[in-house]
Amino acid sequence: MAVYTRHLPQWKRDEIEAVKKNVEEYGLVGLIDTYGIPATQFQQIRRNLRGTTEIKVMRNTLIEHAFTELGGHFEELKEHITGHSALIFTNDNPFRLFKALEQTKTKRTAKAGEIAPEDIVVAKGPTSFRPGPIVSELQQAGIPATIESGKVKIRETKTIVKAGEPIDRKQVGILAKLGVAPMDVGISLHVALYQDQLYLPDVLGIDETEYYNKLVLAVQQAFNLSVNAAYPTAFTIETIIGKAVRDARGLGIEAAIYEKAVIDDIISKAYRQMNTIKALVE
Amino acid sequence: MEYIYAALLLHSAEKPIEEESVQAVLSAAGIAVNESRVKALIAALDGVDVEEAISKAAAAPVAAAAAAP
Amino acid sequence: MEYIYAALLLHSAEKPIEEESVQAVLSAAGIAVNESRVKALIAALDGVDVEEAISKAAAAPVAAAAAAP
Amino acid sequence: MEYIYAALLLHSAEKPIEEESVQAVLSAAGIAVNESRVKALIAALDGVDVEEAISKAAAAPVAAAAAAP
Amino acid sequence: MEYIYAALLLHSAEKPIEEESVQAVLSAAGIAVNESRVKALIAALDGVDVEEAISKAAAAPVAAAAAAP
Amino acid sequence: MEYIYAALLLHSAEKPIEEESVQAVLSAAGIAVNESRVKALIAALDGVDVEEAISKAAAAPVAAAAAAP
Amino acid sequence: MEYIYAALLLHSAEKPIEEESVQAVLSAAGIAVNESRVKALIAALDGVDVEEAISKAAAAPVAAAAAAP
Repeated sequence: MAVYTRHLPQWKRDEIEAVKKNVEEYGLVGLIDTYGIPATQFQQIRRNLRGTTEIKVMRNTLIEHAFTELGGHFEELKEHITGHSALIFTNDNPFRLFKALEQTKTKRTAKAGEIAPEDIVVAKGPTSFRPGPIVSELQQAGIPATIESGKVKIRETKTIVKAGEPIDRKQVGILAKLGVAPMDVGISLHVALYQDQLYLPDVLGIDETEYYNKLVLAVQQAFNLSVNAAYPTAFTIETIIGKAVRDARGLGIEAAIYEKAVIDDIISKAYRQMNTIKALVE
Repeated sequence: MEYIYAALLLHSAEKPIEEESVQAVLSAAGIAVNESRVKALIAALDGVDVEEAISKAAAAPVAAAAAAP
Repeated sequence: MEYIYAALLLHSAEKPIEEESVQAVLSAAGIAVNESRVKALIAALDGVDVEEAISKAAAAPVAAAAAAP
Repeated sequence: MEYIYAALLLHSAEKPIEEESVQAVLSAAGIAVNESRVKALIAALDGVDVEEAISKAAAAPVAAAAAAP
Repeated sequence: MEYIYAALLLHSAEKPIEEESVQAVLSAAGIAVNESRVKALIAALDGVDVEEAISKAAAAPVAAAAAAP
Repeated sequence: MEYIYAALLLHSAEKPIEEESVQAVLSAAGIAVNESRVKALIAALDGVDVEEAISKAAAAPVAAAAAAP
Repeated sequence: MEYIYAALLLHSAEKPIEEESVQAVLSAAGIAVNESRVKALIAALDGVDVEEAISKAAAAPVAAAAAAP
């Protein structure tokens, strides 16, 4: 390896050394894709991440060189290099980095042939279009349209392109006219090496709603267990008392135990029964 | 309503709801019994599933469980 | 529930709800009266405004409860 | 409610609900026991499946304000 | 639930809910008392207004009220 | 609620819920373990089908779910 | 759900939910810890209001689905 890299010009040598230095400084090394990100947006993202995260844009061949020299797990990173890769370094854990990068993403309109990142849905409702060829354009793209009060109206909500499917030229045109911007623009983390382990996007995408729901479920389970097993805690004692009281009242009313606390309810019950029968016989 | 309470009383004691028994109950309560109302009641109850009607009524809880224990 | 029906029967006939009257009504229905329950009933009713309890039931804004058992 | 709580206490400990046991529990709580209330309790619970009564009462929600007064 | 019923029994008899009293009630019911559970109960009740918890439970048969009859 | 969560953790990992295991989990969380609360937990869970107890709705909602943990 | 229970255990004991603490708790329960799941948990909880989830659950104690893994 050393022989192979010895002939690199000094500036390349310097670049590789800088990568090595970063590897020592940061706990996480990742590969990102910068494809299609306008320069201004890229600079903005970089600025926003500054302090915790460093992005290093360099030629793919140099990234590969650096990984080769670093060896070990870095060798495994090589296969994840794409056409517009850049290196990212941080001390955060990969999940946090992934989330941080996701939050920097914006939307843009699609180009023909691009793959829909998610279901592309056109909602029903009025548009700003005047009647004209647009109606048949919509129909052709599979969007049922009609004219209402001099404007084009979409009759029903339709999924135009399913996630993972390519968007064709006609659809692109219509989506652009409708102002639908389905494409993500931003830095995507392709792979992260953290504590000798590789993390890929399929595990890094966290559904926070799911975690929230699980938390709620866990608390409910704990609550139920505490009450149902009558293991009192400060959190559940009132509910447990409530259950005991309600059970006692319930038993009192059901079994017609003539106690002051439930006599009103027993009277009510008898009265309601009488009324029910009365309604049937009169 | 007395007539119906009498019927319910008999029903919950698993006694047949008949003219004589309803009359007996009402009389015991010191009520001057109107024979034709008793007959009307018996006739009206014929074919009525008292048990079912009662449990339906019982299913409706009173919101105003104001009574303190 | 027999005892409470007896009490309400007496109430709706505007008769006082007392041990003797409740017993009389129950006996007339052919029920073997449990003296303690009659006493308990009378004791529980002491100070209770039956009319008010009834009107509460009548007004009963039926609580449609969502809870599962 | 003491009497009902005593009954439920015994029930949830899977002990028979009897005059002596109810009295013992109430006395232990420092309550001057009223014998006739105990008897009335036992009589009321006679033949009652406590578990079922509780769950029936708990399930009692349901809307059906069927019968209007 | 025995422990809870014991506490409620004491409360409704206006007796203080303490380790000794809870134990006494449970023992009287023929229950082999688990001291830790008594302690846990007392600890959980610390700072809790039992009266309020009771009246809340009694007043709230459950959720939303629907149409009146 | 820590004690309950410890029990649930052990349960979902299919480990027996025992004094030692509960204590170990709580200690690992940096909690000063109260032995009697652990014992009470074990006793309360004795004979309880945890799977069933966690999925069965705990009675009805008490308005004051605001209570601090 | 073990990871969630561990987090709630720490939260209810007012301990920070961190990689080390979660790992310690899980290990103490005899669970073979998956490091990346712990990291995912921490990252996910970063954006979740645990206290809110708790009060939401407490406000409506419904039947909870059995534990999912």
